[in-house]
Amino acid sequence: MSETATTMAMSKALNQSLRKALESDPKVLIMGEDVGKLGGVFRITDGLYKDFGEDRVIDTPLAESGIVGTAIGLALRGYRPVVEIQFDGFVFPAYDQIVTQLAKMHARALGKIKLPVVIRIPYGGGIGAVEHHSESPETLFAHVAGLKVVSPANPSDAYWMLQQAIECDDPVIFFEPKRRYWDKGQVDVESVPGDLHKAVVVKQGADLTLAAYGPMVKVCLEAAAAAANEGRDLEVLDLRSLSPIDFDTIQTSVEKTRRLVVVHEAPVFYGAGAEIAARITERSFYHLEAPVLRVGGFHAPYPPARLEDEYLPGLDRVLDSVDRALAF
Amino acid sequence: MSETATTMAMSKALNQSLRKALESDPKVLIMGEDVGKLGGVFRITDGLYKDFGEDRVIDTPLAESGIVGTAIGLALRGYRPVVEIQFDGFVFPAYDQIVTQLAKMHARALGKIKLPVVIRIPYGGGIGAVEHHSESPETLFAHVAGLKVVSPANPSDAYWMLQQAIECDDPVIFFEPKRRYWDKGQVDVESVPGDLHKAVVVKQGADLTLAAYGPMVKVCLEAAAAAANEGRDLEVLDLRSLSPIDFDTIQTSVEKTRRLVVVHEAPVFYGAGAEIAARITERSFYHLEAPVLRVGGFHAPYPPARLEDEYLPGLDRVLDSVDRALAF
Amino acid sequence: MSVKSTAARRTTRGGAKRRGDEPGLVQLLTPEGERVEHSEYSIDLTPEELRGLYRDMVLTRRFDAEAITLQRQGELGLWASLLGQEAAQIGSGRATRPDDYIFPTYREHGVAWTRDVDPLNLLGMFRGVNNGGWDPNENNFHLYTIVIGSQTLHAAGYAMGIAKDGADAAVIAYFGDGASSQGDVAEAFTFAAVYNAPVVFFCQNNQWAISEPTEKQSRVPIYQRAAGYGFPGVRVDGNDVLAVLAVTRAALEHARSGQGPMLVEAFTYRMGAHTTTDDPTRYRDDDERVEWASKDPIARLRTYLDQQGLADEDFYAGLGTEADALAKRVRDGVRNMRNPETMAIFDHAYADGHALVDEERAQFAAYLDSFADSRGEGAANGSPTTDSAADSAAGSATGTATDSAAGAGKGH
Amino acid sequence: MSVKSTAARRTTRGGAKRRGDEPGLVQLLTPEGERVEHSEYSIDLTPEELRGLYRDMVLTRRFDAEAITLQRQGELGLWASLLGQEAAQIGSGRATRPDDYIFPTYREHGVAWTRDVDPLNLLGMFRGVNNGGWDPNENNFHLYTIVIGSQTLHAAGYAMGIAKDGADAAVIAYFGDGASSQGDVAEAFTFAAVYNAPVVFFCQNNQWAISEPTEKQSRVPIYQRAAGYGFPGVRVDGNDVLAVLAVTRAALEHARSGQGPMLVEAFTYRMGAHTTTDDPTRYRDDDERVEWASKDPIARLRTYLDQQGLADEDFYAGLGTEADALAKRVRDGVRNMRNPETMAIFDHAYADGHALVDEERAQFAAYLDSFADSRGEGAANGSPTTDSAADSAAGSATGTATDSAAGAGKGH
Ligand SMILES: Cc1ncc(C[n+]2csc(CCOP(=O)(O)OP(=O)(O)O)c2C)c(N)n1
Ligand SMILES: Cc1ncc(C[n+]2csc(CCOP(=O)(O)OP(=O)(O)O)c2C)c(N)n1
Ligand SMILES: [Mg+2]
Ligand SMILES: [Mg+2]
Repeated sequence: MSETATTMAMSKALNQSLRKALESDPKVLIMGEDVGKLGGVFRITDGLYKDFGEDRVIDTPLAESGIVGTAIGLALRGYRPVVEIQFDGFVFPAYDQIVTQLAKMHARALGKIKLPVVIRIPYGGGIGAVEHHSESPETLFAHVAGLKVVSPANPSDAYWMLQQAIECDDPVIFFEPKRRYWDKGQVDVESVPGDLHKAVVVKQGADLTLAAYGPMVKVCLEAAAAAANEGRDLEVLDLRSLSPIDFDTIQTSVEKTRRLVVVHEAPVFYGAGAEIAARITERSFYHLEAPVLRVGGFHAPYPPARLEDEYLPGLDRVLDSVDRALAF
Repeated sequence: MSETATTMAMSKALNQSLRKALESDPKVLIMGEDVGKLGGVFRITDGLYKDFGEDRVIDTPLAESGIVGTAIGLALRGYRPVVEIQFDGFVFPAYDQIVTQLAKMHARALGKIKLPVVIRIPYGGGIGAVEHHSESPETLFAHVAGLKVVSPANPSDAYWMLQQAIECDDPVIFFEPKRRYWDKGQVDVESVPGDLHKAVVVKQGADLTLAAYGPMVKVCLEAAAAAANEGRDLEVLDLRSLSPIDFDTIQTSVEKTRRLVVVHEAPVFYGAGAEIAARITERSFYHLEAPVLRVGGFHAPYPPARLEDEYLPGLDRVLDSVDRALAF
Repeated sequence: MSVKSTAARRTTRGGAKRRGDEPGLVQLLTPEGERVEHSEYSIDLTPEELRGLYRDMVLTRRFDAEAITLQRQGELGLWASLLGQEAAQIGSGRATRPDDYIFPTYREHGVAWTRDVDPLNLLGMFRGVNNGGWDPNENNFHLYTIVIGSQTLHAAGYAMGIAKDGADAAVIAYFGDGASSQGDVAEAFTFAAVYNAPVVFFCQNNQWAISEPTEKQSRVPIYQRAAGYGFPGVRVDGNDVLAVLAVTRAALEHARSGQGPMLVEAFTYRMGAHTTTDDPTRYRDDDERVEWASKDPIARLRTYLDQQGLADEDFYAGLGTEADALAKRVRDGVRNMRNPETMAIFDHAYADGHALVDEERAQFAAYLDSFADSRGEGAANGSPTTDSAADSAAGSATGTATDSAAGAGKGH
Repeated sequence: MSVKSTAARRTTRGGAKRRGDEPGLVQLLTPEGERVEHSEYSIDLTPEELRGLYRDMVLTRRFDAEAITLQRQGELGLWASLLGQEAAQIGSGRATRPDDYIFPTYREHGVAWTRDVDPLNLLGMFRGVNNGGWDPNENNFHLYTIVIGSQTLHAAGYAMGIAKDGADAAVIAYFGDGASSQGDVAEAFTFAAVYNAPVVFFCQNNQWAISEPTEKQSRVPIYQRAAGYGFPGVRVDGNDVLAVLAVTRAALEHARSGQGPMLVEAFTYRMGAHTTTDDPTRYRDDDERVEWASKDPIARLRTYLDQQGLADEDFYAGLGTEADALAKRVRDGVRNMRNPETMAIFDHAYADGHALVDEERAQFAAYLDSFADSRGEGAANGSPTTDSAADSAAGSATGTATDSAAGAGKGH
């Protein structure tokens, strides 16, 4: 890193990554609502319209199915559209095009056509927003074959994973943890990135593994720091990818620590933690000293902003689960 | 049962149940594509248009979002719409209205309005159909708070669970195992049904629990019969409901048999088996002799008809998992 | 139908072309406050009625301004201002009968006013204490709908229900120019037409969908869309409260009398930002706003009232006092609005109960109780007892976004 | 726009009203085979071209008939017949250039024919050996799309790409009268109009969407929908191959020349069942079909050829032989179509690979291998070795549905 690395917020890293993609491949397009002059409601596309023009950075009609459906058509014509969905809760009008067409068309054609479409979705809560602006629908995509689903947790991953998603010949649902947009970190635009779908051990530990992705990685790191004060040595994994999931890295960690807690904002019920718990328990049955525990949202609609701090899994709820796992 | 019970196919039981609902409550409406004169492509609404007229049995425009969206409006006006989606793969255009509006409107109104809408979806494979006609998208609904998700496995449950779904003041996604439509069973239209969301032990056993729902219950019963020949005594649960899930009944069974295999047609990855495995492992950690194993679809688009017999979990794959669970 | 005869022409943008005297634009009161007649739509109001409309618009604008202030002060997380759209909303709202049913977007504060919905009710979701929460059946005014276009289908369905009941009420579905692109709106047109449902689709074309001008949604005026679905469409000067009232009355009457749906496009202008987090300087010329200021809906009615001598100083003074009182009531009401109890997270997820919700509620309650005694260092950051957590949530709902981009994220 | 002037009238159903001489219906060859002129659309074809169109229609019909037979014989799981729509498909398909791009539904066998797509390719999905599988870029003919309306957006997007490339090709999106209700189609209209994309929306209004007549989708003729989106719409006699060719050529030229999208509604009739599993006697009068038989697209061109002496017995005899050969090739081809290998389940789920797919593939292969040696009684029912399983799958694809309701389930 060092020399070529600079400090920037995740929002800036995403912006730089899109700029890089537009520069290096004339087939890359940006599409979405308000991505043009406004630069997107989160300013992720700031300046791109000005520099690349309306042929490359496309303000679309207000119709998500239309955005994804035409992105598919553009991909069939040889373009690589990067679609922005304005907020998590607004992706559902496009859900049919995503799961029925985008995910399946490559297989339908027996591999003869490719669908290199990236769908960027700012997701998750914690920003005090109104309804539909704080959801975590990732498993609704990860369950669907044909899609890849990833989520960066820091600016460097935001930059590189987006590069890799755009280069990927499969459709990628790219979940951006909106409440981390303004968190800063080092980004080295010259380094060689690792595998898009590999999990990373972001903190080594011996007593228990915390596995998270996107917005919750930071919470888990904080929980690990707090636990350290109590003399507990937690390992923290940033999963980075939800389809595929890097089970090998989780397994290696768990067979060392023998305990696993999975943390996400999305509701626990049928959430990503379920899949991880089920598969890791199968893989590492004799290594586990405790059941895999899950910390996440409740089975209720995302609450109004004034309740979200209590709804969202925070430090205390993570530590409570750590206690419970260690008590087994 | 006995006196008032008659033998009928599941399709007929559903038809009778809809007829009963139309008769007993003038607010009940049937809506969908081809539900009128044709009686639906599976003839589930056969004869209802003739007897109740187009005001009660409504052939709709070909627009699933419109069907569910107007059903919501009708529910707000005091009606109890029972919507038919023609096939599993065609529910996605309505997905936004279902998860964003139907599921959340009661909570949004702090309970002041109710949304008694039933969405019937023939689901699953095994009928040799073309693409989009054989999918099992149930967890895509079960993950969403505000919806209830159920699936009958036999004619009696088809009759009664549909009655209960229509009576329920919450939106219910009612998954009908289409390849069981023509299987016959006893239906007692006078009996008092059990709880809509309770799992049922359909075969007692001591060595291992098979948990399934909808189309796979029959396969599991067959597997249990085959296993009996090998001297293995399997218990079979019909889960009946996927939201909520009756974890208590599963737990009781598992704490007796100490082994659990969950079987469904839907892809294993992020499927219902994951949630069940995770939660039961947490609840019954010290009782389990083996990890909860899962048998289901692969992480690939549903294959063309000529491959579905191999794709779908059948007797052999269930027994293979039983072997594996018992080998732990 | 020939290619040439229907060949599409791009609508011309820019001030000069957008006048109320465009062909097809119904107007009864010019921007200069002059009363004009229209061949199809007419209205005859008493002085009291005229003053009533004026009062409605003034109070609505005052309420709206107060909400913006409250947002700036951190009492609301977000606000979607209706500034400039008072005539479109008051005119159409006042055309409704109590038994009609209204399906609003998130911006219909003026319509809510005409339905006697307590303004404080509207503020709950913008403060973050609920997601709506009033009883829609109390005033036949449905909850605000944020997902663009969805409510048009609910309105069509509700109207189908009215027709089934043999009632003679009607429904209004509000939506924006941006919303006109959503498939749901097209499907609502189809259902309403096919079932001849008594619903008026009321499009407030304020010419912007956040940063996108209407040309990004359609290359012809939106009211023209109706004809292709088999029902009439009409464009009305949305800043002319008299014309909006007249046209909406006619449209509702059309619906009630069994003639089916109708589309009204109220041509107006979003004078403010899209919401309090938006920054229109990034995408539109202020000239445009300035030009539209000269078409202000309140000013033109005032000119008319004054010129005709229909209102005196007492009236205006009284209205000023009333507006101040309203603002104060709103201010006090918002400040005193209590945060929901923590356990409200679990309330109303289901009407008939759900075992998992019960289980999670019980577990969470037990977890919260565990903090009652001790937790040690772990609890240092944000101990989740009900009170302190509520405070910190309040902080997050209003204060965490420190830069403009953060602010931009609060809801669109 | 006044209420009255656009007041919707329900289209009148029933034979007599549905004549080619309706205002707005473009016709160049009457049902009686008489050549007529139209003020906007004209065509001048050589005898060879006319015979070519006739040949196309005859061979397409023969192929279609053969497919129905193959389905009855259990060789196909399902078939969606185009009977009656030959002129709409051949006329529009023959209007395209090789560099144009076609987005079909599941019924465009005639269009595929004009694009030189091997008919056997179309049968794979109906036999159940694949879900399409031809290379769309080989003939610029996209895969069949089953989910109603979806492909119209792909077409609009593809056309946006053509415009970006500065190419002068155009796109045709086929869809049905039923599809016109889908939100996706409306959104496709919006995108195409806003970006002025070179796409022709080609609606084959065969008057039925399974059991629902067009009145369930629209109360005005579908071509009228275009105007409200800002582009021209035209209705053509869909059983008149000359008129369809002329109108589609003009529409494609309109698109190519930078004038943006156009909607063509080909007014035709679905002479057969919706698919082989459908039973139209449950919902429509046979009178209607009989009446439409008198407007047959092939018969009317034959009358014209004969009356003008443009084709002789040799031609017809040669065509008969050719049709027989085609039928035989299709029959043999289908019967010899191999089932896919079991492990093809995992192929092409992803282009760039996916760890879980690899893992599941390996596990499943190992599982299947375990049957190579022994499994005991458990394996008795349907041992999943590749060959026998393939056989039993074949059985299931064609034979399990034993009653009519079961048959009805095979795909709509
Ligand atoms: C389905 C959906 N997509 C995106 C958004 C974000 N969003 C909120 S308001 C808005 C613009 C709406 O414009 P318009 O319909 O003209 O209404 P206006 O805000 O001008 O009143 C957008 C894009 C949303 N709420 N729902
Ligand atoms: C989204 C969706 N809903 C339902 C279906 C089932 N379905 C298949 S064809 C059809 C009718 C289509 O009618 P139309 O568009 O007129 O085309 P046609 O079959 O007459 O050619 C229906 C309802 C589907 N394929 N996709
Ligand atoms: Mg607007
Ligand atoms: Mg049709």
